Amino acid sequence: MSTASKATNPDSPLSPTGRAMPRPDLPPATLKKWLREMFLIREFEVRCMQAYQDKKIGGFCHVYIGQEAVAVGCVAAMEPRDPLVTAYRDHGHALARGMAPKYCMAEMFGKIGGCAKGKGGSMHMFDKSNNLFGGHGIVGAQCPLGAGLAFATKYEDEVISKGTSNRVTLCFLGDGALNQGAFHEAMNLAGLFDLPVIFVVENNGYSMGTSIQRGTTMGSNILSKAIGYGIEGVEIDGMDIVSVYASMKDLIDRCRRTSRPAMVDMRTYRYKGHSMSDPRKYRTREEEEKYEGHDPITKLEKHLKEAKLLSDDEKESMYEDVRTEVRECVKWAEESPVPSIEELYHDVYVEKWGPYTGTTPPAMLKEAGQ
Amino acid sequence: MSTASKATNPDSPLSPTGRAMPRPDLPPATLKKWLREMFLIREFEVRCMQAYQDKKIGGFCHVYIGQEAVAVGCVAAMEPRDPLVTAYRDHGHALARGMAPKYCMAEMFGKIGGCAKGKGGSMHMFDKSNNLFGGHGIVGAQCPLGAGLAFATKYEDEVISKGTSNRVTLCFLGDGALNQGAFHEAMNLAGLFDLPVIFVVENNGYSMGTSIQRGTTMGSNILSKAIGYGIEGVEIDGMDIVSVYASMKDLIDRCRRTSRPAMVDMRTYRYKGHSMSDPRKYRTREEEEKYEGHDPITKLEKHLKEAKLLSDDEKESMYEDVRTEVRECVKWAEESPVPSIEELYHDVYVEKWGPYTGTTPPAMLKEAGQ
Amino acid sequence: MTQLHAQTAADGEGTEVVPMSGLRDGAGAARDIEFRDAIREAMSEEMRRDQRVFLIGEEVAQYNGAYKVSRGMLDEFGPRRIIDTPISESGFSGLAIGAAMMGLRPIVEFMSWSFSLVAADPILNNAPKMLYMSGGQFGCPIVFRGNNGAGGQLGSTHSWCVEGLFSNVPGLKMVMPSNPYDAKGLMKTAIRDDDPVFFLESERLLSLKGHVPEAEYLIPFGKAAIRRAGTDVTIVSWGRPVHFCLEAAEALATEGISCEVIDGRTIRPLDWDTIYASVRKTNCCVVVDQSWSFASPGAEVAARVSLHCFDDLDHPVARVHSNDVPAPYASNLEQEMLPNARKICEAARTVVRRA
Amino acid sequence: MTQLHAQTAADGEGTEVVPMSGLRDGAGAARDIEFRDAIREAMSEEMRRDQRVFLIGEEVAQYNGAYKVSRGMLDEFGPRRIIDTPISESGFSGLAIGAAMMGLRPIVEFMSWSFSLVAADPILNNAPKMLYMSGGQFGCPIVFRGNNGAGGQLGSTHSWCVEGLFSNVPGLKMVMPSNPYDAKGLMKTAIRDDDPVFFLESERLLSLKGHVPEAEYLIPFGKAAIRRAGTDVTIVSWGRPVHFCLEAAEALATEGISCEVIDGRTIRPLDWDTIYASVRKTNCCVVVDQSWSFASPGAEVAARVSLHCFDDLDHPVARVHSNDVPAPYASNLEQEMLPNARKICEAARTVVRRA
Ligand SMILES: Cc1ncc(C[n+]2csc(CCOP(=O)(O)OP(=O)(O)O)c2C)c(N)n1
Ligand SMILES: Cc1ncc(C[n+]2csc(CCOP(=O)(O)OP(=O)(O)O)c2C)c(N)n1
Ligand SMILES: [Mg+2]
Ligand SMILES: [Mg+2]
Repeated sequence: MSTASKATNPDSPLSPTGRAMPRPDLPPATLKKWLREMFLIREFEVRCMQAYQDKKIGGFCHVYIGQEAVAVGCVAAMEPRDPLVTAYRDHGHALARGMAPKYCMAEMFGKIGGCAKGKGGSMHMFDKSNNLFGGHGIVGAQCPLGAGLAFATKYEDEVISKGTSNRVTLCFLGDGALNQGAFHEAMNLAGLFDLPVIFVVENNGYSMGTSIQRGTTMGSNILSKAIGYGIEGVEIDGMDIVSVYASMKDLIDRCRRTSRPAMVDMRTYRYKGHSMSDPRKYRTREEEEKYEGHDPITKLEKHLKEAKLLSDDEKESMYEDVRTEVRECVKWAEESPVPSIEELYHDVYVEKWGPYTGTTPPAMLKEAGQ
Repeated sequence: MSTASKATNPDSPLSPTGRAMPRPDLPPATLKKWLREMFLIREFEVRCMQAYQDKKIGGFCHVYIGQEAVAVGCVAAMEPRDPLVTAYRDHGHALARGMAPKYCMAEMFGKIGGCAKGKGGSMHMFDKSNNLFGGHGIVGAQCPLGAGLAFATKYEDEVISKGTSNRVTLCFLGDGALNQGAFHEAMNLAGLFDLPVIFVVENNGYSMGTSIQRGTTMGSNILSKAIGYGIEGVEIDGMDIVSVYASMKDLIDRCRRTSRPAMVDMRTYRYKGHSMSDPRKYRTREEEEKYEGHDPITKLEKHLKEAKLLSDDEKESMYEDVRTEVRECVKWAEESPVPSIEELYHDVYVEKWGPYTGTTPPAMLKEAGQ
Repeated sequence: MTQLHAQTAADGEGTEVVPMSGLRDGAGAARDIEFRDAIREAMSEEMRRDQRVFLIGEEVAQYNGAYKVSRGMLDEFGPRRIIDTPISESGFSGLAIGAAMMGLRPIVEFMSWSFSLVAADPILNNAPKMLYMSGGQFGCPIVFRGNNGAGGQLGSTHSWCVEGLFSNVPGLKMVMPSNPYDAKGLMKTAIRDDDPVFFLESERLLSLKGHVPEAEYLIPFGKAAIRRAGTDVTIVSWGRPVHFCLEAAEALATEGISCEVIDGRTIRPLDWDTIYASVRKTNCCVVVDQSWSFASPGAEVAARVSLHCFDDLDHPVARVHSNDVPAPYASNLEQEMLPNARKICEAARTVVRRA
Repeated sequence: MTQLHAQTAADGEGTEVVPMSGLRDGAGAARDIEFRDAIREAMSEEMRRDQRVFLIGEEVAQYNGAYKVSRGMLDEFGPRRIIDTPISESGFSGLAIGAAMMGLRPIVEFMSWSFSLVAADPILNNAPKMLYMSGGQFGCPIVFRGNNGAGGQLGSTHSWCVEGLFSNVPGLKMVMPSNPYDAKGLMKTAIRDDDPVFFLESERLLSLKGHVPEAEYLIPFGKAAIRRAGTDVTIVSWGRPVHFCLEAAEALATEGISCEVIDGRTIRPLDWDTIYASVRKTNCCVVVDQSWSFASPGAEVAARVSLHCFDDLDHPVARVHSNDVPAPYASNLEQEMLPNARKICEAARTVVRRA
């Protein structure tokens, strides 16, 4: 697969390969579940944008609209025990990984009910019970962390439990992160130490206003960067959830067996601006429309409908369901209290000393039964 | 050349390709000059090691013995106006670039006569009059600087003088520096901006006690790392000064024409330890002997002798000459006074303010008629 | 310029009282522009007079700057002098330093100083030490600039006050303007300076408007401005917190406490003479520094004032800093963490009461 | 352990007088080992009792450590727990932080803290903030250790005193031992600590021998040691300069000046109670800190002592630092730059004279 996929459209990273979907062996229930999860993320992000306009959310807010198939498809291909770490465009990963939307929303509202008690914000979503290791704001910084998560799972097997849990770590990064030294050092370490980590480049073609060709050498074939580390590279159509799932499943299974790292050129597109304050002057409406034509949600909807697996009514009630869920999570977030001022000196150190008051996990974990 | 050379011995970076020397078109005088320069460096380094044992030199001291053909051959292929920057194993580059040995030695003796008034030491050799931009102690740090020197020469041509000086920058690094983020970022920037810089990796197979295979993915084919930046890679036998000169000349000429960066896998070997305190337990005596069999100085000597271009007497008197020169430079360094305590607050800022007393160039530059 | 600084860094006499509000040049009418425009004007004017000056950073060209500081500069100066980079702070900082060694005069924009941590080695190990290590052969005339400090709910990775880390390092200069007038005058000085300058802006201030005269002017480094004259307590600060100090001074005036507010303008060099002279008059001192307290510029002020005004102080120097915790995202926590007028008033009252 | 620190960080009572020379346990005979051996013993003992602990860094395994601190550890613990890395400080620091988030307890060796500048982002933005940013979900039990400070003629790129940069940052702890006994006891505490610890060693001290008992012991953080009791002046320091302080105290004794030398041992937390108690007794204070003066830990001590001992001080706190210049290579310049007994004596005389 890797070699094959490496060959395909070396020209533009923006044109999705549009493989035919779906694979027969996928039960309709699964496809419907994915559709719901993707729609949940989109609906959630739409509400985030509104809340941001209403000044309910502060700081930076980067939405995932257009890239839903990536998080949902990748997580579907992982096991719950597999660690996941990502960058600051992380709402989709948090929801796909199973964080209840209310904790995610409350975090952005800066409330105590948030996954990080309102201390992290949009860019820093963490969920220990779902093996989500953040949400990291510094471009590229999560790459060495991802290598470290994989190092730890391997160390656990080889040194501590002498077991074979063979967990696989997924480390997501944007195409812009390719140009950070941290990515380079992480790739080399992963290759040297045979770390079971897959670096999934969510290649949406832009880092803020900079197209990949302007910022990244070999921008039309970023998998060429994997060669110098002796790491396998795989290109995947990130606008087609079945391709994402199928290809990632193969790759993750292989990584679980071989404990060899891999790099994925996940072709996708961000429909909205980089953040809430981006007029997108750097790209054409035509280009945007082209990708809207490849919308991962519409695509799956269409298939399910054609395959007579999902009636319009069924779909509508499912979506209505989701809308209600998201409306309620917004309400919950609004009603959650702001953190008490005592929280300032809490969670700075595990240990209590001087003015520091130790640490306690967020309510989310207890409610998740941890 | 590049493609061909990329193909050759992908197994070990340590086995010099041993091309036949020399090319007919090189005048005997040139070859003899190179022999003298290489021998000067070696003799100089031998004296450094003695001086270090005698505690005349402090701090770290990394000698260049075994790699002489690289600096001498590369500098021969450059023009004096071309900028050069390197790492901390820099005595060879300083001498090859034309720094009088006495300034280099005095620097290590911590004397005011040193190229940096004794403030920089062994790892930080600078010579403005010879376009030597250091001598840098932090592994990999010189790579972005090298890209910047090339950026500046190009900017000078395109923005300021509207000229076509087309200077080419040589940026030397050790194989260990391949694993620093700074190298990665510099390569990407050089490729993106079409910078006329050549990254010459002095691949001696080790970073301290770590063989390249242990520290660097694709260690047996480091040019594979150039592919991901769309940069040409060239392998050169660094133990054969004619190969170094010929290949670098082609490469530099091409870079001058095209303003495209390149990366060189310069196969060489360090005969001595990493620094003065290295027992070299990490490699075999056999391996060392193998490379001593490829000694760049002996090799050139042998050729000149066989070609009847250099008699034993001529050689001996040339070497005696060099020995005297180096003895005298040691004497000069010893007699040069230590910097006055006032130097402490000098050269911190160009501008005089507070306790800071401004700056003045070292005597070396004036004597060099700058 | 250079002579100028040397003098002003040395002599502390006749420090002008320049209220923020009244930064008018005697003649010309008010010309209120935003902080970001003031910085752009400074960069553009210097780029017109010196071809060696260029601007490099993420999104500075085609995007017109993430915070629109460089808006329009690509159109005027073209892509050779207004240069977009990949997200490679370490790489393009080092590149610019190499260019400076060759005699160019780069302006490096960090979208945020928080991102300069990935470039700590080139900006701390190369730029401020090149001159020394080369024994006077290679200077490094370069300006690093960008947003610094918390206040925008960006969370702890994006809210660094790098003055708390970097002001410790000799070989660099550090500037922290509080208003558009200073921003322009200090930026022009920074660009002409032959030494590396760390220029710390605040995203919170970029839209602040203030009078900036048409006529060219430069503001020397090491010369503080007295923002408000007073007799009871000296409040020393720089950058954004100066506004909180003035707010506090207003409030305290109603309580009959007269504050003298000193805006340091530059941290390296810091105008000690003006600070000491004021404290010798008021016998009380509060230092307001937005960075964390431990080993901060504020600690330096407290230490030196305690030393040089030992017999003048009626009360120990009081310090107002950000609380000693990572910057939280939640607005209520972040506001509580930062220095503010309330905290400054409390500090001022203690030192004055005791007097 | 954790309770222990909490207490000791809080109460300053009964701070033991432990002269360097006499670090003997009442019973057992002297067992003098080198500083490097003490650190290795601490690491090895902790690795035996806790499989989650591992050592990672450049040349730590096959080469036995660039400075032989980890000599023999590869043989005992094997390549899975003693891990050689490429020259990728940012990469392996970040890797270790990721591993710590998973519950492992990494010890990261920087061959020199000077090289930590290329890893500034992971060690400052990730390790000390992970717990806060994740709202208490992910702690970061990790130790970063290596040589710190000048003195070996390594020039300005290799002579950083990172305490001047990093001690400003909340979320981390900072340790700076002055002798083998402390090095071992503090390292064991650091490894068991649940928070990130920056452990600063000195290449100049690695061969220093001192008594280290066979029996296991731990030294809590935030608990200073009085190295020499005295009545005229309190000299506060930590790490290598403590030896210069004792040298100075010897000399000053012959002049009839009685010095109390306090070895802070840890900078974060610093044992303020012990320092204040001593100054309240001697009424004079000198702080000796090898980092540059501006915004340094020494500035913090001067500022806080001036605040908390305002009525006790007969003379302003004197400070001895490295001169405010990049570290020069030349031996005579470097020695002049560093704190030394001569400078400390001069400082002590001024503060005492005035008394
Ligand atoms: C080291 C660093 N530099 C700059 C930034 C500012 N920044 C945040 S996101 C971003 C663009 C990243 O683009 P990409 O990696 O492609 O991710 P995407 O936004 O497309 O998801 C930049 C420059 C940062 N957060 N960290
Ligand atoms: C960032 C950084 N990390 C570690 C070191 C310590 N160090 C100095 S030289 C060296 C090995 C470099 O090997 P290589 O790049 O191959 O150069 P060579 O010694 O072979 O010439 C190391 C690890 C350093 N100077 N800088
Ligand atoms: Mg992108
Ligand atoms: Mg090498």
